Amino acid sequence: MFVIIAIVLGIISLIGGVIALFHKKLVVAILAAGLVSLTASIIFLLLAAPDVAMTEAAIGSGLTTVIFLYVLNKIREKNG
Amino acid sequence: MVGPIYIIVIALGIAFTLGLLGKASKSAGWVFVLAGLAAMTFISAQWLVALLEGSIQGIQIFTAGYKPPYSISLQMGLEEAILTTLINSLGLLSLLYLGKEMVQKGVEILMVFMVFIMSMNVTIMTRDIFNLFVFLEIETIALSGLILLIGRKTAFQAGIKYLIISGIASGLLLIGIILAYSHVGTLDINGIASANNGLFRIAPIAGFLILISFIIELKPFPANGWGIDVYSASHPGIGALISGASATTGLYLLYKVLPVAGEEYLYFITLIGAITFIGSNLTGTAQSQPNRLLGYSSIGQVGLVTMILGLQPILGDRTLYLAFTIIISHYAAKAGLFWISGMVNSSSIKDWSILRKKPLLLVLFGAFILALIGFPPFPSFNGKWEILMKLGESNQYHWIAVILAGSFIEAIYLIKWLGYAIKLDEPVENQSNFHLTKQIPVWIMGLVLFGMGYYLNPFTHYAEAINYIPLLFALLLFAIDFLPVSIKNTITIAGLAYYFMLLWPAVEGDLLRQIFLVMFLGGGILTLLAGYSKKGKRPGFYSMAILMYAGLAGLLTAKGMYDFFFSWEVMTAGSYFLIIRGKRSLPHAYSYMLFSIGGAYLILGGFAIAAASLNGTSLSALSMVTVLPTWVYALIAVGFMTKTASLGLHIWLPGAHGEAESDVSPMVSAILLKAGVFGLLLLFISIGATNPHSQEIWYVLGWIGAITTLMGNMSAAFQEDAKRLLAYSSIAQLGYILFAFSMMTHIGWLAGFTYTINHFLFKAILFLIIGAIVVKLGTHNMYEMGGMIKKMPFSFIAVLISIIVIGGIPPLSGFAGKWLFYNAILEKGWYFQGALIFFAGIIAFLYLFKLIFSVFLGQVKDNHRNMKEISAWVLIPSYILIIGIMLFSAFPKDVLTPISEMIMPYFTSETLVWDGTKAMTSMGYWDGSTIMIVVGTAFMLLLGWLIVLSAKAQKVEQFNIVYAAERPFRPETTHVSHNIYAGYKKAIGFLVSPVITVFWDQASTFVLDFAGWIRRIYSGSIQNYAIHVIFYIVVFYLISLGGL
Amino acid sequence: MEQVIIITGILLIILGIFGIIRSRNLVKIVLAFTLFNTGLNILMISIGYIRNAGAPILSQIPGQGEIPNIVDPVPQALVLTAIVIGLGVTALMLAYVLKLYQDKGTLDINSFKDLKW
Amino acid sequence: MDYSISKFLFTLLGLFIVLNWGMLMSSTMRRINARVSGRIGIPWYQPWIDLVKLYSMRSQLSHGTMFYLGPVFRLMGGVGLFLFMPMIYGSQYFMNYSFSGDLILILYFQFFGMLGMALGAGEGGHPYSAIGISRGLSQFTTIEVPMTLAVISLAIQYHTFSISDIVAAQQGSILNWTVFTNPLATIAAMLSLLGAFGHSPFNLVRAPNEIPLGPPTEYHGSFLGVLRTNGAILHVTEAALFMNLFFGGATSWIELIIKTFFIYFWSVFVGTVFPRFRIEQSVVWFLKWPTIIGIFSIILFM
Amino acid sequence: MVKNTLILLLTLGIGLIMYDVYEDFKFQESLPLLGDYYARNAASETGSANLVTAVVVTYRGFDTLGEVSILFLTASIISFMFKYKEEHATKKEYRPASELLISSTQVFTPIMLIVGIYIFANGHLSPGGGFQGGAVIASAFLLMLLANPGMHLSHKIISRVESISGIGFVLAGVAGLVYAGGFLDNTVLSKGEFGHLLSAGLIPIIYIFIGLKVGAELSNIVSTMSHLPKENN
Repeated sequence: MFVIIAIVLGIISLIGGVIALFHKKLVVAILAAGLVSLTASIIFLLLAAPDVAMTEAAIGSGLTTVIFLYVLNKIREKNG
Repeated sequence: MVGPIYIIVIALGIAFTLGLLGKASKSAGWVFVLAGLAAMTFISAQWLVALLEGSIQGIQIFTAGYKPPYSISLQMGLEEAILTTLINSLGLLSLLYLGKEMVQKGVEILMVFMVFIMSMNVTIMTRDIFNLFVFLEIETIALSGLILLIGRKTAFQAGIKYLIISGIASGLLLIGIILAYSHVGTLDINGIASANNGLFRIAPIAGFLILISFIIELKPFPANGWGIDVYSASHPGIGALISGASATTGLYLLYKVLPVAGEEYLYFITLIGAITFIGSNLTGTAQSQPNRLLGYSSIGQVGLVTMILGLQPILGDRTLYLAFTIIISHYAAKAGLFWISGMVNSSSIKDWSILRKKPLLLVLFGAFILALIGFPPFPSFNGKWEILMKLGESNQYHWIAVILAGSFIEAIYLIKWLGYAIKLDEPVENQSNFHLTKQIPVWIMGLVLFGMGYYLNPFTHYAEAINYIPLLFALLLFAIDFLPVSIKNTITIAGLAYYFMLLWPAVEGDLLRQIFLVMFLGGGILTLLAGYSKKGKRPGFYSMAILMYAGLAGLLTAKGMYDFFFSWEVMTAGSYFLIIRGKRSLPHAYSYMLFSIGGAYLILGGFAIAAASLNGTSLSALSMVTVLPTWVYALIAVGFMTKTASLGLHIWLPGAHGEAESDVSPMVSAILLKAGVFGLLLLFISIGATNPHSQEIWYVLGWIGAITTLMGNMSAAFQEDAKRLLAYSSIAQLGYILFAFSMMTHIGWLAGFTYTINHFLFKAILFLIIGAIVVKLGTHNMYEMGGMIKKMPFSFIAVLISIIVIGGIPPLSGFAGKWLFYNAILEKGWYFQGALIFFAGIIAFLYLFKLIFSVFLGQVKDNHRNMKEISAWVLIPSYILIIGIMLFSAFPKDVLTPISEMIMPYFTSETLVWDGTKAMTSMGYWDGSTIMIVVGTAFMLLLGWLIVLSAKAQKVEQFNIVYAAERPFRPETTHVSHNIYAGYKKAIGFLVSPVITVFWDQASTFVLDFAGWIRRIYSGSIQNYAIHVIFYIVVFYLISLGGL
Repeated sequence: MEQVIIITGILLIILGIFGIIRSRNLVKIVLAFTLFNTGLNILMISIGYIRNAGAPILSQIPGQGEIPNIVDPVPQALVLTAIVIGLGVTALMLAYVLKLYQDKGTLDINSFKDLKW
Repeated sequence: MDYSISKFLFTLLGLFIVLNWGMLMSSTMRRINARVSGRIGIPWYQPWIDLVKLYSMRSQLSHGTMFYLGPVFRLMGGVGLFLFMPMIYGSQYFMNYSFSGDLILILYFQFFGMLGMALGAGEGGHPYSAIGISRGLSQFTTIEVPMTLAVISLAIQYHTFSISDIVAAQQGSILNWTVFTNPLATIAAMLSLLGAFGHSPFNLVRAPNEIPLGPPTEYHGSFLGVLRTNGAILHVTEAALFMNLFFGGATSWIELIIKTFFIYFWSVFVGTVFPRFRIEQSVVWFLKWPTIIGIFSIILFM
Repeated sequence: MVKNTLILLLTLGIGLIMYDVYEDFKFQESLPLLGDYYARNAASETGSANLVTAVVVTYRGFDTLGEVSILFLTASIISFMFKYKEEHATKKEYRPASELLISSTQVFTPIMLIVGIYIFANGHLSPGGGFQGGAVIASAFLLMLLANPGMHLSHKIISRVESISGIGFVLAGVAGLVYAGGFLDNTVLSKGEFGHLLSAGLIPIIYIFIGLKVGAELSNIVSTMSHLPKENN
């Protein structure tokens, strides 16, 4: 059971990673990276690490993504 | 004792408190931080002092009250105390230096600064590898912030490059750490290291990853473009920190994690260090931006220390000490250089000539440069010396070669830079700012450098105690540099005379050294007499002259290889500064220095290999070399031959001697060249005539000597520059000397000594007088002179006597040399070399005639009609030397007999026999005194006869001459002196085509081009740099582990 | 399960490094970094994992000689630190990226070659 | 080492003989030369007449001290060479002062006069002097190469630099002469002699056509007389050197006169046959064949 | 092209290295040395139920200090980077946020703040702690910023909080040094009763400092980033 979840999560995170790297649109890429973090935090839960999972969710997929988006916003502002 | 943990408490406390201060009190924040750094320095220094005294032991601090591995522990031992003291004090001085910029930019950067210094303290002290990682990250981030201090846009590019690369490195480090943890279950460095020795050692890949990330942080060549960008983009004050503190820390961390990675990586560490040392310096040769140049140099030095760390199995427990000698030199020198760079504030090393306005800074600049290259009395000299000796003992010749080659390449650009500062015209515009608070830190670093050199000397193995008094005397002369020339000249002469008397008893009974002592110091006094004719202050001249003489005297008193080499380098440095004083000397002094350093390194290499088979480094032990003896002898001999300017290594001499100041030329020609001769003599004596390993060497040296003589004389004949002519003549004379000594027979050596003494006498006279005339007439070109015999009769007589000696014309002492020479040649059986030498000897007449004719005879040039005799201060030493020539000519026996007896023990072959005043060999005979009498008498009779015959001769002007048809109007048009050997040149001038100059030119062009080509990899693209780093990692992985 | 997770972590690391050296867009490079870091964190946590063990939160103090059935807390503590550090570095990098963008109006790394040789 | 008065007087006598023989020889040679080119030539006593005339001239100009000393140096060179040369083998008195030095002394003492002359002429300030001297020196450097090689060859052969010993080694039979025992060295030396005597083809140094003026004109009266005196002495002494080294030396004045005559004649003979070389030609010529021969003469005895 | 090939090759090389890592990966059957010690003793030594917290705050408290410093540094550098422009920047016109966002912000912000504080105050008992709590607090500020883009967080207050909590952290460490076994030793205060809020000695206090500091720092970063001027050149 866990194995399947792990495989699914792994595949999701890898796909997210590939999107993050290859997608032309930066917004999508950033969100995809956020998704990777999110799946990672689930993986941490699987690995009996609730503390880390919380942190990863709050910081990795939360704050980091927001900061990315802020910066992207600034860049767009200038372009537009 | 204040606990070391308070270093961190203070730093963080202050950093956090700064936020409370707000914007109102910017300078208060600065003072606050300064006080904090002072406190941190105090804490670490107090530990250092206590640990050095031995009053306490190093301690381990357990955070959270639990013993490692269960909690993070810090360690404060001697190593940590030294390094934290260095780092904190550098931080303190940097902040002082950066004062204004820091205050302006606000509290944030002060916080960053404080945390930066703190992080390095922790990385040094911590014994937990993950903690190390955390504080390394802090250091990285803080540094990337400090780069921004300069407020330039390029700083951002450098910052992101730095962040990205160190991000990769720290990521790999983390993988390594966690892998290691999974194997040994601890994060304690000591724990991992001890586990490595046992069963549960960490996986090789973990060791590799940990190691490679620390190596990447050290910016290894060629994966270091980002690092250099950081150096070149950041404020020089920050550059000083990166180079002095950050690099030092990085090296210590590498040392710390080496046991974690395991011993099998040591070889790769050495290799990496070697590649970096050579590669980075090589790239530096093509660089002209000061900060970037310093960056290349820093990375090179780091490479050297990395090498030393990798050589642990060979250097043993000396590793840390040796690394420290290099690090401390680099620390002080680089910090000082960066700070000066900040003051000069220019993007080209050519603008550093502005430093001439600040003599003290210029002197310190020179000291820093020399310390980096490894000159005495700086610590790096001691370090390199011991390293090479150790390597030699363990037969690690390739590493010796690498260290010497890298050091030499570094010298290439550092010396160039130094020369620019001393010689180039001051820049038209400059933004330099020599504020006192910026100067003080530089002074302190200078003091550190000299102080550490003095302090570390006794700790160095294979080293002898050094007599620092002459160096102090040089310092004293620098201190009184504001006095007029006459006073300083008197003091210098008095000093030399005193030193002469001091040394005389020391060399009592050792004729060889007595002879050279008279030449070095006696000659020094005589040539200094000419200094009274100079006006003004001659800033710096006397301290440098003393430096050179101190070196020369040191050669004589040296007992071992160490103090010999020490003196040798001191002499080289002093003479370089003397030579570069000439108006157009810059390129020539540069090539002089490069050849000297190259030669010195060959000597050093020879000594090092010799150390392999000797117990200790006594000079006299050279004869007992059993490992690669031929190589040892050849290396040392070639090293000395750079000083004697033998063929192939001579191209520096004509310019260096020709362009030097009028009283420097005799010093460097008549006196300094003899240092090379002295070295060769020592070498030859210790090798011994019958040594089976050196026969080929002598044969080759003989040929080199003969060809040098021929080429030197021939080149001299085609010279139009009076001083260069003399310089080429020196090359040739040294060729004779080399040839004579290479024969390794009793008579050959007598000939060699005769030549040495003669050359000392006549070349001093010639350079003194011709130099003074050149100054007086305002031209070097002989065809612009003429007819000076009536204006300067005393000079003429002196020159005439000198050239009679050079030509070897009986009855003067030159003939003694010639006669001994041919006897020796025939005895030795070197007939063709002998014929070549003879041919060269006749060619000498070409230039001798040219010299005396063009300057003194013929028609006076119009603008020289009102010339007077040159200064008596030049003539007095010349005539003292002439008395010497006359005595030697009339009583050769009294000079040659003691020499003969002195060298008797070295040779089994036949000797010179004296019958009254007559010298006899198996081949022939010669009676100097009789010849003097016969020629003198006959000459007087004939002169009397002519006087009787032409008593009524009418004196007429020179221009009153007979012409067939056209009569020139102006006398100067009738002075034929330009290119007078045109026909000769047409016939055999091809022999002196500058093949060797062209060779060296092309070699240097090649090096520069190559360097320029290499540095193309530093394309400036972040992506490329990342690729380099990954490439570097993968390649080293494949080399070190892929093959496992 | 651990196998799969480890492989995921490793692949993320490789993907991250690939992204760092391949991307020409600065933001993408920073993104690649976060991937790299995430992969690292996964790898680290899985080191401490012990099959069938619980989270390292105890309900009572274990007795003498008793070993609670929990996973290793040490890697978790490390990863906690690493995540925060990662955030700091990422934020800083992004600030730099923004500065560079404001300077040149582009995110193409090849435009930032003012420092070279 | 004999510094007695009688020794001195005998030496003076020798010098007198050499001087007169030198003058006679030069007039004879010029007559031969003239005959070859179809002229009558000077009377045999012409040198004496010249000498007397020159010494008695009243107008004498000096350009300076070195100009004045030049001829003295020059004459000292010739006389010194004579003094250090053993003239008659076996004669205690006509060994002169050769005990003060050997062959090397002779070789180097040649330079004494040359240098003095060059300096004296140099102070004359005449541009042609400088040209002449530079050419002379250039040529001289290469003339000496084969000569040196020959001397080294001799020194190897006889293992001595002492002229007397070399002569002694050649006594007994004509076949002991160096010319037979070491023909290569002799050839090299005799070719070098051509240059040393400065006859055509190697007489560009004092070429009568291109340089009609210069030293011979600047130096006149007693100065020129001194130079002429020296020329006579020098020619004989140098020929005597070759005689000593290669042709068995002389045991009597008659032998010396005959041998030196033929040695001197050899250079005149070549001079009438060959045209003059330019300086770069003669330089190259001397460095070519005579040098090679000289080298072989050494190789044969190594 | 060459470059792309090189990049692929290098990725392959990295893959090789990572394969090696995978090969050497040691799956734990039992707790390793350190983990074992902590599992046995950490609870009794520190009084903290959450062992991760025990490790983070006490045993590896020094790391945490560094970690906090990193955020501190980052915030300082970022504000240094944008400082001057900010002072000269003119007031910007912001597009007003949607009504929904504004009103939900008014509801959620206080809740989030409280949750954040709860998380770090209970760090020694349950999952979570200073970092997580700090992140939640920062998120609250973020939400406020989103709802009211023109709002300027008082930098003064943030930096006061940041400084004071930082100093507090350091002083707590020193207290451990002075009154207990070493720097950051938590046994200065009594360990209290296991599993209670007021237990585990200094841990909750330190974690509160950490939480406040992290929250302040993250808010600082976020607000600096969001108030960046539009145009510089």
